Amino acid sequence: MALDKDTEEMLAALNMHSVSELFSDIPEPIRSGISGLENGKSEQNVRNHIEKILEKNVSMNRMSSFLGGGAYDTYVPSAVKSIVGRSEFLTSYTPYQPETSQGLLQVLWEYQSMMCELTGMEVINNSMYDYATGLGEAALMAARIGKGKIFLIPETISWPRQSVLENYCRGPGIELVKYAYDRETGQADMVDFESKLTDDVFGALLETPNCLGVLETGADEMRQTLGDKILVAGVNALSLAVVRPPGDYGADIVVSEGQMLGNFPNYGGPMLGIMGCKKKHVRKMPGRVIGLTTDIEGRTAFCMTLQTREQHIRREKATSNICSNEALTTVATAAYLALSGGSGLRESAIYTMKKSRELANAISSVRACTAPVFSGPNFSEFVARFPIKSTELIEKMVKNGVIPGVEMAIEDMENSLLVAVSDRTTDDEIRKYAQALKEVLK
Amino acid sequence: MALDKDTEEMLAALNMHSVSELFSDIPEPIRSGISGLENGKSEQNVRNHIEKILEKNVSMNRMSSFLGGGAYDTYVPSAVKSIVGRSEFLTSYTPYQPETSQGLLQVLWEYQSMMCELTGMEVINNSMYDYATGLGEAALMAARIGKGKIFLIPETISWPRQSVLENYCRGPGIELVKYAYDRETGQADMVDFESKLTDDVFGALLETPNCLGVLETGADEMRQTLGDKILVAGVNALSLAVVRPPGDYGADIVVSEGQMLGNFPNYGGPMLGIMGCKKKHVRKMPGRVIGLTTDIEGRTAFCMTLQTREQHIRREKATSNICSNEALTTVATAAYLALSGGSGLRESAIYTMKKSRELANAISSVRACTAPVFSGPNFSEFVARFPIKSTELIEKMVKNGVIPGVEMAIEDMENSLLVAVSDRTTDDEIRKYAQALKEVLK
Amino acid sequence: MSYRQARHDVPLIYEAFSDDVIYNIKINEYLPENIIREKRPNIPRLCERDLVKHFTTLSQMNFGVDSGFYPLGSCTMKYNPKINDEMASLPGSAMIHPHQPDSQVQGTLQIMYELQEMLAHITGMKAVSLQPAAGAHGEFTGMLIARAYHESRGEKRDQVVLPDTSHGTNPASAAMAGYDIITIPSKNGIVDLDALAAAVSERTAAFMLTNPNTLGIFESDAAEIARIVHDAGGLLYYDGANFNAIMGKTSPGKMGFDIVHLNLHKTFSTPHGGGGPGAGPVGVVEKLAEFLPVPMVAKDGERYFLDYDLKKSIGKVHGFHGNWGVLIRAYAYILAQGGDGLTEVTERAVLNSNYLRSRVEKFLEVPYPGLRKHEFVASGAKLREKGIRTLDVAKRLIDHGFHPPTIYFPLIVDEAIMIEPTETESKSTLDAFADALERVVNEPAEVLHDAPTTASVRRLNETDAAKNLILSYRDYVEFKKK
Amino acid sequence: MSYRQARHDVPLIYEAFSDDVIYNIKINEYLPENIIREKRPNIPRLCERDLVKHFTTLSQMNFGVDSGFYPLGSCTMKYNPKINDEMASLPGSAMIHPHQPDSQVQGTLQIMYELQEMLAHITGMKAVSLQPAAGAHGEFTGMLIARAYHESRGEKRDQVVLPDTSHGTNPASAAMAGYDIITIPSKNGIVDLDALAAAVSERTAAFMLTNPNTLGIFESDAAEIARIVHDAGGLLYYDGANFNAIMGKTSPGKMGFDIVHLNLHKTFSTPHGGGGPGAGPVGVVEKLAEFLPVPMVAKDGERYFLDYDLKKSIGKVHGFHGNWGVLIRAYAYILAQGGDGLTEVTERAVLNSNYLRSRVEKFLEVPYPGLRKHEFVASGAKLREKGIRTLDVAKRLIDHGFHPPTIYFPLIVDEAIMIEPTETESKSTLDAFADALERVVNEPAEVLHDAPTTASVRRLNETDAAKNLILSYRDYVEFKKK
Ligand SMILES: Cc1ncc(COP(=O)(O)O)c(C=O)c1O
Ligand SMILES: Cc1ncc(COP(=O)(O)O)c(C=O)c1O
Repeated sequence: MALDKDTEEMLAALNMHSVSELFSDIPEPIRSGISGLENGKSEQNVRNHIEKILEKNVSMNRMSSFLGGGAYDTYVPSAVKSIVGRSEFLTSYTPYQPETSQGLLQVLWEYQSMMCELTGMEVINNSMYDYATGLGEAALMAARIGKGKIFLIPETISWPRQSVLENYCRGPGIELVKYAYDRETGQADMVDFESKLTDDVFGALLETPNCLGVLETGADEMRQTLGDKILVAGVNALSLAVVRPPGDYGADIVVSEGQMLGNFPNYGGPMLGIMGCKKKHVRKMPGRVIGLTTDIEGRTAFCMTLQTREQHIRREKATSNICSNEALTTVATAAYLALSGGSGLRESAIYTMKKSRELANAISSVRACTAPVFSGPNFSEFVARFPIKSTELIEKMVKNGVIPGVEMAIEDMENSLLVAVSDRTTDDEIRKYAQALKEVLK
Repeated sequence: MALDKDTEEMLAALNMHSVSELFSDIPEPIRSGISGLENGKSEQNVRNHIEKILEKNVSMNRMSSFLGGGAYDTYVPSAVKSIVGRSEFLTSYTPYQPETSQGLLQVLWEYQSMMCELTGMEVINNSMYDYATGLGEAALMAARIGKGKIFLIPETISWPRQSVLENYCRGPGIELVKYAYDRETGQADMVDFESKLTDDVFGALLETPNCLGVLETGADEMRQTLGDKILVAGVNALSLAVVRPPGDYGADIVVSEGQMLGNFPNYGGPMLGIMGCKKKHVRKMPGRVIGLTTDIEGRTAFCMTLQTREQHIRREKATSNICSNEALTTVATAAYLALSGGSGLRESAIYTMKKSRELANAISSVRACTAPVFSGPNFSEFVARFPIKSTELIEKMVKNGVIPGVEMAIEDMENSLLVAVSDRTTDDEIRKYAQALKEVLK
Repeated sequence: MSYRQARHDVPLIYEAFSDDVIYNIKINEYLPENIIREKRPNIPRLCERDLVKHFTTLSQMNFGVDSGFYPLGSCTMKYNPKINDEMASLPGSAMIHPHQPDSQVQGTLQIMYELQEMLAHITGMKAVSLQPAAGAHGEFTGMLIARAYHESRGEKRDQVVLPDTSHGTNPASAAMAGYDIITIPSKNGIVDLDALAAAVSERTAAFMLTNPNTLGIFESDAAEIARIVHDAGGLLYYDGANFNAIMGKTSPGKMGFDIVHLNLHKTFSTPHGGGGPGAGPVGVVEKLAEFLPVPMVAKDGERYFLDYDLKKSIGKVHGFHGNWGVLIRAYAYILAQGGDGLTEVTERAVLNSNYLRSRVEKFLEVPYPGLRKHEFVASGAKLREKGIRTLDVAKRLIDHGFHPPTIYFPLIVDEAIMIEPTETESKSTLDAFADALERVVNEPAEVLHDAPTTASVRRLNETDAAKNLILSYRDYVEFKKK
Repeated sequence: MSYRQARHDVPLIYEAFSDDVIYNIKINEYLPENIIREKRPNIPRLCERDLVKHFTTLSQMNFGVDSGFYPLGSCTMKYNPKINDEMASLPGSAMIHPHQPDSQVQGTLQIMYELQEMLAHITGMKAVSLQPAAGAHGEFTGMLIARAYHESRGEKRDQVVLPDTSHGTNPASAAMAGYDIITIPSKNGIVDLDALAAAVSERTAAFMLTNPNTLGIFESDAAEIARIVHDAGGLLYYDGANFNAIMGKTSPGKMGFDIVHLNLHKTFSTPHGGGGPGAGPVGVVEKLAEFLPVPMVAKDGERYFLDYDLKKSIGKVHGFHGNWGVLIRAYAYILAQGGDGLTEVTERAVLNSNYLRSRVEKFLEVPYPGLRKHEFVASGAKLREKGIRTLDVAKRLIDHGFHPPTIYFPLIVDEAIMIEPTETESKSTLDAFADALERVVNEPAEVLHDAPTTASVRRLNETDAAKNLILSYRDYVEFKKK
C-alpha cells in the first residue's frame, strides 16, 4: 500500500512505522497472501472485460422466450428501475436506526400493506430469499405451530423446491409425505390426500398453480379436511389479481415469489420470497416486520418490530436465522404494485391468461402437439406435449429464436414442457412459436 | 379526454360541463387537431420500438473509432453517470430561487472554479450550447469590447464552426477575415496575420490545436502583436492539462468544448460550450454566472449574479439571448474534473499524446501513408495522408471495423483524414488500424 | 407544515480536497518547451467515495420536479417519464459520434427524420430543423431565416415588432440577428391590433408572438394579427414555449404563423437539467424551407442521410446536429402520447391551470378576466400595503414544500406571480398548493420576510454577490485575504 | 452543526391514492367460478408522476452510505463503486432467465465459474458454491454440509460449539440445521482455549468462529483452535463476515478452517439495499467438496455448464442459482481490485479502524487492549452514571450527520458501541466522526435524551409498535376505529 500524507499521519498516531505493524497479531505460520488473482484493472477495463463476457449470453430481449417455472420476464417499468436506483435506498442497510431510516421503513410497511391486500393475509413479512427458502421456513413455522412430524406436500412439487424444503426439514426432522395428483386434471387427488392425513401430520402444502401450471380448485375442501392443522399455500403472486387469494380460503401461511412484480429474472436471483400468515401466528413467523407507531411528538413513524423473534436477539431460539433478506426487491415490488394498482394487476393477469389460452391453441393446432395436457384451469403456464423429446425440441426451437418452455423433471414427461407467457408476450411471438414448432417437427 | 372524479370536480368548480369549454376562446376558423400521428403506445412498446431502431446504429463501443474533430469518446466513469442521474439535479430548472437550489448552485460554482484553474482564466460562465456557438458569442463579446468591425480568424477553421460564427456575426455586421497557415508546420502564418491586422480589426481568434490538430506555438507573439485588441483563444480543454492555458498567454476570452470531460458524444449534442474571460470583461460576457455570498445568518451560499446582463432583465440590450444552457453537462464535467483531479487530467492527456504518436508512427509505417502531415506539435489529433481518396478509405476501413478519422473539408486534402485518439484507445486498436490500412491498400 | 429540506455540511470542494497524487512524466518528449504547462491544473482529486458523497448530499439540497410541485410559470416543469431518459442513455444513442458515416447512424437519422415529420405535423409547418439547442437559439435561427428570406427578395427590413408581454429572449434574439426592436403595449392583456397596425411597416421583418401569451391568455385575434403583419410584408414568428396549451386544439400553421420554434424540454417533456440542455427545433412554412440550416435529415428510399444540399440555407447554427440527447427523449414522449395523448396533455394542462386560477383568484388578484390556457398570472400588488412583496410570497412557499412560481414576469403585471401547474399534477396537489398560497398571503408580514426557514439556507445577500464578485474558489481565497 | 435530514410530508400511500380505474373484463371465461377473485385487490394506482414523487421524497428521508459515514459495526458499510451496479443492470446480466439452456448463458456461467475460482483462491478453500443468498444462508448451508459429512462417516454429532462473541446468525443457523448449541465464554475477548477444549467432544459437529472476532480482535490462537477442534473430530466453520480484515494477510484455509462463508455484500462491495439482497457463497476444503449444493458451475474445454453430478451433494438451498445480481457486482469488484487491491483494502480498513480506535479511546472506554482489525467495540458503560445510555449516544450521532454504529452487540461488552469505519473512508471523515462522538459524550444527558432532533422524526414509541401491531394499512384502519 502506497503511503500518502494521511496514512502516514494515521500510522504516526498509532506510533507505527509501517502498515505491517497493524498485522503483527497474525502469527507467522498462518500468514498468507492472495495467490492466483491478477492485479487490479481500471474501471474502463473492468467494463470492457465484463461486457465482452456477457455478450456470450442471449438475453431475453433478443429471444422469444416462453420460460417460467418460478421466474418470469414481466415488463419492468422504467420508473421502478429509477426508484430502486435511488442511492438512499440502495446503499442503506437494515433500518436498525428508525429515526434516520423512515423513508425505507415506510416503503417496507407499504409493501406489507399492499401485499396483505393481494394475498388476503393478515401479515406479510419483509421477505425471504425466494419462494423455495420461504417454503422451507414455512414448513418450520408450521411445525412450530402444529403438532406432529409430518408435512404433506404435493407429488407435483418441482424438484428444486422439494430439495430446498428437504434441507430445511432436516434439522427438526420433519418428514415429507406426498399426496398424489389426478393424471387427468393435474390437480390434487383429494382422496389420496385424506388417506395421508394421519395424526402425526402438522400441516400440508397446497400449491396453486402447481408445477404443472394447474390451479387447484379444492382449496376450501383441503382447508376443511385439515381441520386445525396448518395449511400452507404456495401461490403465483400475479395470479392473485384474478384468483381467490389464500386469505380467502383460510390459509395459515402463504408463500410466493415476487420477482415478477417489478424485478428482472437476473438468472434467478435476487428473487423475492413473499411470506405471510394469520396474525395469530405472527410470533412464530420468521423474517422482519415493520410496524406503524408514532414518535414522541406524535408523528406517524415506522420501525422494525417483534425483533425478539430474530436471531440478533434470540440467537439459537430465533424463529429463523435470516438476517440480510431481499429488501431492495420489496422496494421494487412496492413501486410496481403502486404503479399498477389493483386494476393494473388485474389487466395484466387477464392479458396473461388470454395469451396463455391463445398459445395453447396455437400449439395444439400443430400436428401431434397437445396443450394444455391437463384439464384443470391454468393461469399463465401449462404443460404441452410434443411428439419428440423435450431436450431435442428445445435445442431445435432455440435455433429458430424461440425458447419453448422448461423441461419437466417429472416421470413420463420427457416429451413435455412447461410453457409460460407473460405481459411481454405478443401475438407475433405466439405466431412465431407455432411456426417454429411446425418447422422443427417437419 | 376521459373524465374521472377529479376532473369532473374541477370542471364543476369552473361551472363547466365539458372540457371543450376550456377552449372556447379559440375561434372556430383557427382550430385544428393533430393529424398524421399515431395513437399513444405503452411504455413497453415505446421501448421495443426505439431499441429496434437504434439497433441500426453502430455504437462506438462496437467499433474501433478514431473520430474526433470536436467530439471525443473519452471514457465516462460510472460515478459521473450516476451523479448526473440524481433526479434533484436532472429535474430542476435554472436556480432562480437560490435558497431551495443550493445543491446545484454549489456544483455550478465549483465547475466555474475548476474550469478557471484548467483554463487559467479569471471567469468562467455557466455554459454556452457548444464550442461553435460559444465562438459566435465570443466574437460578439469581443466586438462589444473592442473597436472596429473585423474579426481575424484562421484559414484553418473548420467549416461548421465558421458557418456558425458567420451567423452570429451577421447581426452586428462583423466582417470575418482569414489569416493564412504555414503549409509545412500547419501553424498560423504570423507574417500574413500581421498584414491583416488593420485598425478596423477588433480582435482575433487563435485556435490551438487548430482544425489540423496542430498546436500553435506563437500565442505569445500573437498576443503581443494584437496590442489591446481582443485575443480569443479556442482550445482543447483536455490539452490544457499539459499545454499552457490561455490565461497564461493573456487571452481575453476563451472558448472550448467540454463534452469530452464526462459526457458521451451523443451524436454531437448536448455538448458543453466552455467560455471564460478576464474579470474586467465580465459585464460584457454572455451566459449565467454563479457567485458566492452568504445568507442572512452568515452561511456560505450561492446565487446567480450579474443577471442584469441577461435577457430576462435586459431584453434586447442583453449580452446574449441565451436562456436554457447546458447546465447538466457542467454538472457531469464538474464531477469528471473532481474525480480526475489535476493529476488525473494530466495522466489522461499524456496517455492521449503517447497513443497519438504511436498511431501516427503505425500509419506512417504503411506504404504511401504519411502521419502526421504537418510538422507542428499535436495533442490528440493529427492529419494523415493516404494514397487513396479519404471517402473511399473510410468506406473500406469501416468494413474492417475501424473508423479511421474525419474527412478534411479543406482544399487539396481529399486524401487526408483528421485522426484522433482518446483515453479509450488501446495498443490493440492501434495495431488494428495499421492492419486494416494494409489490408485496404493492398 | 412539516416540510424541511435536507441540509448537509458540504464543504467547498477545494476546502475539503486536494490532489496529492505524484505522477512525474516528462512532457517535453511530446511538446515544445514554450507551450508546456509546468504545473498541473489546481483541481482537487476526489476518490469515488468522496465524489459521490459530495454530489449526493448536494443533490439533496436541490429541489427538482421529482421532489414536488414546481409551478414555475413559462417553464413547463412537468414530470418527465423515466423511459425517456433510459432511451437516451442506451449505448446506441449516447455512444454515437457526430462524424460517423451516415451508414452507421441509420437509427439516429431515422429518429431525427421521423421527429422532423412529427413536429411538422404538430405545428402545421412544412419543414423542421432540429439543430437549435434551446428555445432562444431557435428564435435566433428563426430571425436569421427571416433575414435571409427578406434579403433574398431584395428587401431591407430592419425592425422586429413584439408585444410587451413577450419573453426576454424574443427581443434579445431578434437584436442578436441585427434587428431593431419595436415593443408594442398590450391592451387588456392581449395584442392591441391598432398598436400593431401602427407599428408594422415596410421596415417590419417579423412580428414575434407566443400564443397563448405569457399571461396565459389566448390571442383570439391571431388570424387578424397574421393579416396585419402579412399585409405589411412581415413574417409571423411563433414562440412555442407555450405549446403545452394548444396541441390538438390549434396550431401555429393554422393561425397563420410562418416560423415556429418549440421548446422540446418543455412541452415535449425532457428534463430541464438545472437549466439545460434543451432543444429548440424550428419549423417553417413552405416558402421558408429552403432557408433552414443544414444539414437536414432526408430520406432516399430506405436510406436516411444528412442533406447539405439546401441552396439558400443560412448555414449552420450549431457545431453538430443539435441536442440529440434531448431529441430522442422528445421522440419517445411523442410515441408514448400519440396524437390523442398530446391533445389530452393540452386539455389537462388547461384544466389544471384554470382550476387553480379559480382557487387562487379567491384570495389574490388575477388581472384580466376570463379563460386562461396553460398558465395564469396573479398579482401581489395589493399585498404591498401589508408590507408584503411578491418575492416574500415566493420565499414563503418554499417553507410549505413548494417551488415558487415565476415572479416579476411578465413585466406588465405589477408584482406578478406566474403560475403554470402543467398537466402532470393531480387535483390534490393543486389544492394543497392553493391552500398553502392562501395561508401564506394571510400570514403576518414578518413571517414572510423571514422566509424561507426550511430551505438549506435562509435568504441570501444577493447584492453582496454582485458587489464582491466571487466567481471561483480563486476569487474566494482572494476575498478572504482582504 | 448544521446537518438536518430532509422531511417531506409524505402521506401513507393508501391515504393519498386509490384506484379508480374501471376495467370490466369477464374472468369466468378463463377460470371456474369457485376460484375467481370477485373484487380486484385493494391496491392504490399511482400515475408515474405521483409514484416517483412518493418514492423520491421518501428516499430523501433515508440515510445511505452515499449520504455519509455509516460505521455500522459488523456490517461493512463501505462505499460500493457504481460500475458494479451498472454491470449488473446490463440486459446481458439482468434479462437472463434461470431456465435458459446453458448454451445461452455462457457469459453468466463463465463469470460464476471464475468467481468460484477467485473466491476459492481468496479463502484458501478447494471449492466454492455461490448458491446461498446471504451470510446466514451460507452458515445454514455450511452446517448442512457438516451434517452430511458426519453422517456419511456414520457419526452422530449433535452439537455445535461457538464463542459468546459470535453473531446471532451463527447459533440460529446451526440450530436450524438441527444442532444443539454450546456457547463458550470468551477470555480477554478471545476464545478461551481451555473452555474450548472442555466443550468439544465426540458430539461436536463443528466449531463456528469469525476471525477477527466481533470485537475486531484477531484470534491469534487460530491454529491451536483448529487443532483442538479437529482432534475432537469436529469441523471448523469460518464466518466470513469479517473478511474485510484479513484479505492478503491470512486466509481461513491457512488458519485451518474447513468451511467458510463470505458476505459478498460486505467485503466484496455490493450495496446492502436496505437489508438485502446479499450473497453468502460457501467454500469448503477438499474432503467436503462433494457435499456442496448442486448445481456447481463446471467447465469442459471451452464450455461452461451447470453440473448436477455431485454424488453426495446436500441438494439445493435456493430455488435457482443464488443471487446472480449480487455475484456479478462482486466479480466486477474483484476484477477492479485484483489481488493487490484486495490486500490494500484490508490494510486501509485495519488502519482506519485502529486510527479511529486510538482517537475514541481517549474519551470512551474500549475494553481489551491492543490491536484491532477492521472494527472495534467501545463501551458506554461509564456514561451510565451520567444517566446516558449507549442508545442515547447513537441517537445523538444522528444529529451530527452520522449513521450510528452498531449498539448492544457483541453482548459481552456492556453498553457496546461497535464501530467499523471500512477502508473507503478518509482520515478527515474519521476525524470528524471522532470529534462528533467526543462532543456527544460530553454533552448534557438531557440533550442526548432528546436526540435525535434533526432526523425526519424524533425518537419512536417502539414499545407501542410491538404492543399494537399495526403491520399494514388494514391494521391501521382497524386501529383508528378503536
Ligand atoms: C415564452 C418563452 N420563450 C422563450 C423561452 C426561451 O427558451 P430556452 O430557455 O429554451 O432558450 C422561454 C424559456 O423560458 C419562454 O418561457
Ligand atoms: C459476523 C456476522 N456473521 C453473519 C452475518 C449474517 O450475514 P447476512 O446478513 O448476510 O445473513 C452477519 C451480518 O450482519 C455478521 O455480521
